[in-house]
Amino acid sequence: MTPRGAAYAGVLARRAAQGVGVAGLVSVLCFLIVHRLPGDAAYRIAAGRYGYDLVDEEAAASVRAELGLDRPAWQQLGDWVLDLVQLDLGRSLVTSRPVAEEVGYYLVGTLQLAAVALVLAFVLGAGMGVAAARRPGGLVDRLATGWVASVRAVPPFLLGLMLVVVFSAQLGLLPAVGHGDAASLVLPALTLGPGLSGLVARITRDAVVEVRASEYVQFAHTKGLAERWVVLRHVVRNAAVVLVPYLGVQAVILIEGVVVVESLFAWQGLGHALVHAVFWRDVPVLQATALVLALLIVVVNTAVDVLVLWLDPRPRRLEATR
Amino acid sequence: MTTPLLEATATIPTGRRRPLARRAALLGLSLLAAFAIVGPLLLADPSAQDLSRFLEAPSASEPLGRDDYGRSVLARLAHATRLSLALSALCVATALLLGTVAGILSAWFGGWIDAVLRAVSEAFVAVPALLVVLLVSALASGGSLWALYLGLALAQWVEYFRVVRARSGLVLGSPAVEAAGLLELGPAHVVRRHLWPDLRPLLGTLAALGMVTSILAMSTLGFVKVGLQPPRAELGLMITESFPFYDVAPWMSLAPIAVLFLLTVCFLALRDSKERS
Amino acid sequence: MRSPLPLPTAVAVVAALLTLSACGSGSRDGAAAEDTLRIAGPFEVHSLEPAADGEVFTRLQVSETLVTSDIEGELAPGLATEWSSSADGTEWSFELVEDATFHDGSALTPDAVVEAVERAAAVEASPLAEVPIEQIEADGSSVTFRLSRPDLTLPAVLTHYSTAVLAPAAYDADGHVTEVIGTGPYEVTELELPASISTTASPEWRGEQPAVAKVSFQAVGRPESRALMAVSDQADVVFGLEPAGREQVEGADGVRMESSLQPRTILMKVNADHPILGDERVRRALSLALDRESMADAVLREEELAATQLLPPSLTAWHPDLEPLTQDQDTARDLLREAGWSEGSGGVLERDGKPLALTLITYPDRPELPALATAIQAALAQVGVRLEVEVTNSSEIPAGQADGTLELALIAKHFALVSDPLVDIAAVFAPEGNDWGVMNWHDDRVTRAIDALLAGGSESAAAKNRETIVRTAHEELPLIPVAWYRMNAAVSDRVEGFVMDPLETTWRLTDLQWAS
Amino acid sequence: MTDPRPGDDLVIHHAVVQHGTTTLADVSDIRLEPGRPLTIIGESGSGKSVLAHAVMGTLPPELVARGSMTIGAVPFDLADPTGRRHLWGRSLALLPQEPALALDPTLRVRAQVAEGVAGWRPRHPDASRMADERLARLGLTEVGGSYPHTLSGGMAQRVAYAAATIGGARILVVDEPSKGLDRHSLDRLADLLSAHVREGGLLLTITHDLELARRLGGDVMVMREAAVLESGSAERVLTAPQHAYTRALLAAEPSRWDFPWMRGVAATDAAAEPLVAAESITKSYGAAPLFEDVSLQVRPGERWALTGPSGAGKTTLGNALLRLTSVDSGSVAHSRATAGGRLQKLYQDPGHSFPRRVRLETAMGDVVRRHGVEAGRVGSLLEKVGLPHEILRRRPGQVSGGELQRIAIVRAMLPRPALIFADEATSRLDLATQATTMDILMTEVEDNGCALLLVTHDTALARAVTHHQVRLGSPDDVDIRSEDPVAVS
Repeated sequence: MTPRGAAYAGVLARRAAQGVGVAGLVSVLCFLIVHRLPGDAAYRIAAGRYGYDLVDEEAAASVRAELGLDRPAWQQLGDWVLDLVQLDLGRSLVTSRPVAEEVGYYLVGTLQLAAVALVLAFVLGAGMGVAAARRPGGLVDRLATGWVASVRAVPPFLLGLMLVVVFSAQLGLLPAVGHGDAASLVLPALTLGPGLSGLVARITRDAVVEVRASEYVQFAHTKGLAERWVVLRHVVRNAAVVLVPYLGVQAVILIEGVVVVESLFAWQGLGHALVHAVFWRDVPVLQATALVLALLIVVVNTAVDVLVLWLDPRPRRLEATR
Repeated sequence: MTTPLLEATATIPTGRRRPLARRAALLGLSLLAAFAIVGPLLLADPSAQDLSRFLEAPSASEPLGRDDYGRSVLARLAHATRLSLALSALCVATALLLGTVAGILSAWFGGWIDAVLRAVSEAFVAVPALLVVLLVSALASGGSLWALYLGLALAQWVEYFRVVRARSGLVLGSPAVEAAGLLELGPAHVVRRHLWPDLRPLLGTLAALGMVTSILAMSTLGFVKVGLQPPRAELGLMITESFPFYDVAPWMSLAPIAVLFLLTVCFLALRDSKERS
Repeated sequence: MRSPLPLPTAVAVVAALLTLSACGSGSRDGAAAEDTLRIAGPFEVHSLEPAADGEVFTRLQVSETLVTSDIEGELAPGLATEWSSSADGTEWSFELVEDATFHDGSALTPDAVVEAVERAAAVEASPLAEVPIEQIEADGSSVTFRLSRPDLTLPAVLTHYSTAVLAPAAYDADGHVTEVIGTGPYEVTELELPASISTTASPEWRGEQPAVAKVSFQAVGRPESRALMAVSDQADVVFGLEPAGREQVEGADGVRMESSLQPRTILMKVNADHPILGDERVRRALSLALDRESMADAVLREEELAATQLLPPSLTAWHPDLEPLTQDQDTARDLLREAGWSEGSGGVLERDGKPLALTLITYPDRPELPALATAIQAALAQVGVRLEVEVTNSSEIPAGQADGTLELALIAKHFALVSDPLVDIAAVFAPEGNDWGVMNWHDDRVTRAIDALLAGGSESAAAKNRETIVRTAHEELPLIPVAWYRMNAAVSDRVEGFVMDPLETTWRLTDLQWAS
Repeated sequence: MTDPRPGDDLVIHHAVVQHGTTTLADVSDIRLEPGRPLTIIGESGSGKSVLAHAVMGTLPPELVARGSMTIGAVPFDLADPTGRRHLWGRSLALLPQEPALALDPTLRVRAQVAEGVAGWRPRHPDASRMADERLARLGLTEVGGSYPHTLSGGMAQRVAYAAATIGGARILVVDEPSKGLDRHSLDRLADLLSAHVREGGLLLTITHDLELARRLGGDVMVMREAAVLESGSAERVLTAPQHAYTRALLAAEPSRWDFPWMRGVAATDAAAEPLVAAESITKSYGAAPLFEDVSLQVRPGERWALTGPSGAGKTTLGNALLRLTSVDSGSVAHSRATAGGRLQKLYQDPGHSFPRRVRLETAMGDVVRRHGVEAGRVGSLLEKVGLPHEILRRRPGQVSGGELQRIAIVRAMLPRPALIFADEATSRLDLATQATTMDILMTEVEDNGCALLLVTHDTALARAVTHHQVRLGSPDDVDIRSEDPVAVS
């Protein structure tokens, strides 16, 4: 195996180990915490199933009997782990539908939103960062700095509310809420994207300034290489080495950040699922959602590691990127 | 240009300092802090309702008007500011202490201590912060501030741990510390003269950012109605509650939004000036 | 090296994406404007089971029950054209409508009805589980229920959505509903749980084809978002608006508010066995402390909704002439002093060194409840009662009842889940207590009156019994009424003929017309 | 604009470079002819690098150039940096200092050389082949597919040379090529540069390395404080300098040193207990061994040098001897005489050996307290190394490298060490500063009867200072020999 092949294998093995560890930890933790949560799970589940004001003692009792909630906790956990090993996530306690189906549905929603927002953040942020880096200290740079601070200072929900007021309530251009069609994706993405673009802009600017000032870029110039090839071959790639790990972090923040936006725009995603599962004590859905979130973070980090390894062949001590 | 070409000019200061921004930020924060400390002492009970006066417009006696329960927006704002500042400071202090101590321990001793702490932090990293906050605040239902505090602090300590561990690793591996070892100056010297002076500005920056993160996270949790219970005044909750009235009672929305924005911008300006100086 | 996506390309991609989505929105709205009725409501649909989230399918007129109710709340034929009971009231027979067909084309058979109703009876949360059924039989073109003891409420119970009849093909081998195949005028075309359902007029429908051929339903959790949808023409019918949203709608063009008083009362459920609340004087003091008019005005934006007694005037038979509940803080303080509570520190009354502190549980599913709880909290503080408000899952209320820890709960109790309020009132005042009714309180007069009503009898005797129940509750306050409830909807001017069914059995979409 | 033709001279009529109001270089009438290399020598800060970049047109934006130059008959305005861009790579090329930094770490060597081909664009038909040919001619056949981080300093230097000259530029500007290179690699580079001149190229070299200037021959110019002090043929300037500064510069070369502490014969006592005794120690870096099976004993008063090219593991060996780094096998024993902080180390970058954000007096105060140093010793030592006491009020970053190294010497002397390990302690200093600093260090070493372990890539320095030299090359090639310093001189 070549050294780089070994490096890739190392990254994958390390991340896979992390994934397994995190999966175990998250499942057990969720389970334990849910079992320590105040309130009787049977009542919560019954409320989730039959409507918030139709739950009563008999309904709770029948739920308890049906789901075996009176068994010892370790037995329930054991069952879940056994099923998980067979890649069976079980059925939702509330809706009785297969968890994999439900969580898969929410995952798609989250990924759609996250992907569009990330692209938006990247284009906005990287564009602004590159523009700012052309003349450090110049007008564009200072404007970009102002932008970075502003978007950092505004919580996404506030931005979302303002966007809704302007684009939906006042102008009537875009739907305020909804899920599934492209139009309803615009406002949520516009809510998330700019917030993230701030950090991207900042990192891009610093990376591009640093790379442009580097001796290899200077040397590429004096070799007689045309400016655009210098930018494409040297600046972009080396700036990407710095930027990609941050994009990974961004993606992770994004995955977490969607919960607010999901709530505001009635978008169906993992955050939504998580909040409901906690509220209703739907342990399998909660565990599966947490598991998916955690694994998603591991996957993003793995992708970042592999990408950085591909971009930058230098050996390094691999630190987690976040 | 980082090359030695500029050795000759290295002594000429190039980076502009920004004392103005820093001073403005400090002034803004002091004003907000004064408002948060003095306001609740002087102003009316923030949960005292006067249902006959709901959505009353600003006046001389109520400069920010009244909300949909006829409560004084100014009084609520003062309490909300105090809550945001105090709780964020507490969360940041806790996360900072926990993360810094763990980070130094990890970098100093290495070996299994490092391995264990790193594994814990990696697990925390992969567990979404949201989940931690959600679960912890669900764990202590009843709107106890403890849950919010614990959740936010737990979600943040990893950041300090990672930065401090990495930085301490560099410092402890530096020739300066090696020299101190050869001079047998002892661990107290290393902490006082090497680690602490090096970490302090970094932690200052992180803490300023952490304040922003905490304040925003709290308001966001208020927005999704996790963690706090009525009639507690909290900035995010106030913004959310006032949103339906944005056209009939804009003062209700604008006041908490302005305070939230001012708080975060001041901390960010402080962070920026720290980074540059 | 293959260089990463150049910036201009990336910009172009995103621009294209955004434009595309904008176009998408245009075309969708265009299509919607033509023939789809867009409904938005607060509650998500997580399950297709009739006993779980079945109400949305009966309201959308996808599935039907044997019996339904008309706009006055009187029983009306559903899948059963007529029904009768044996003399002793233990055998009920329901004659099925002819030529009813499921959306999959199969005919409605008595066996299918039996199967569906038996499933409902097996679910504890269904009111049918309370009916003492011994056997249900298919019998030619009718269905017969045999009861172990007489129960006059059976037809009313059969209006409940949990008893909706689905086609046998709707169930999988485990008995889970995989598809909602009903008999109503609309059939499901698209289903995306938990938030959206689309239906279209079913060709199998036995009656006249409805004027509105397509309907889409979307669940939107946040009330402020729903209000925005109403005013910005993103929905034609929006249910569950908060007062602020209602004001927005009233100030907007092209949309109007429709409302009707519901047989629902927002009330404080009291643990009558509690060391503090067991004292009737304390309960009366709490009631006297409330300024119901102001609360109704500020929170519900309608002073008339202040409850003067337990049940709203729309339930005429259950609304006798009683001394209205009013605010009188001085009397409230006197009553508390009589009960042994005296001035304490911080404005909170004390007895034996213990403060007069109580915890009120409520839930966020109805946005008015936390708001009213906040108002109650402030009002009680004025007479020296410290109230902790805990907004939590609604299931904490039955759970708290079961383990006896519940003190006060603010709930919105519907008194006509089935069309006859007697069923709910009997349950609410059950001597052993009820999860959504009294707790540790019973009164023999009330119990006797309920038993008499359930057994049937002359109308004059019934009226007397009803008054006994309401009056006793009014005096002893095991449930402290706070406000009545007006169900409301924002309706676009595109739509005519909208009727608000106070029982919300259906949304009566078949009565709607497009405005010309 | 017409391009310069082969055979043209480059003439700098007048060149002034300023940063704000500070003049960094101010020279006139410098002529560069084919076949006759020009080398500018001088200390850092003398303005020689600034001049080279003014010629190239690569000055950083905060520096302003004025003046003019001509290549053949084509005039160029030095104030306009863009006017020469079209010459880059094809007529005018720069061999940058520190080739390790001048190569893009993310690209393979072949691609970076190929970029220099005139008119390069992606998928250029011949570029890769030409790059391989060029590399092969420089004896770098195998490295085309490698990444820069896998190259040694000398190899990286030659790759950079290939990339700079593949475009066919006749005028080659070489900026401080000796940085971080050992003598052997530098000799190979000098051969390449000489070949370039023989083929009719023009060569302008900036260096502080007199040996390189000697080898290149041609003309030499000495710069100091922005101005040219003297110029002439290499032979004359480097053997019979006229200016006092040039004479001092030449005298500062280690091979010409004559200090009192060099005269004493090695005071070794073979019977004395060794301060440090290494027993067949081995250390690997990853899979590659750094050194294997080295045994070494340092006795009181002995002066040892560890030499070899960069990356040979000499610092690691030194650290292993001080037990600052672990060894894979073997053992290192320290005698009791070394206990209590009596093994001290001087670092290549003294700035990194003091706590960065603390005043020097605070850092020194801790040492004084710990070792119970008598009052006044710090002051007298500072006086001996020629520094005012007030300098301790500053932080490490506010003191120049040479001064800081002297303060480091003072600090190292405080515990009265038995052995001092000087790790490239003077390699970043100018020749003159190096001579002063070494003199101060060795005077202290001599006065205290201290042993010395010197790590350096400069064999002349090693020979001037020590009695025993260990040369590390490839791991199996550790050459330990003792020389009688008297016999050498």
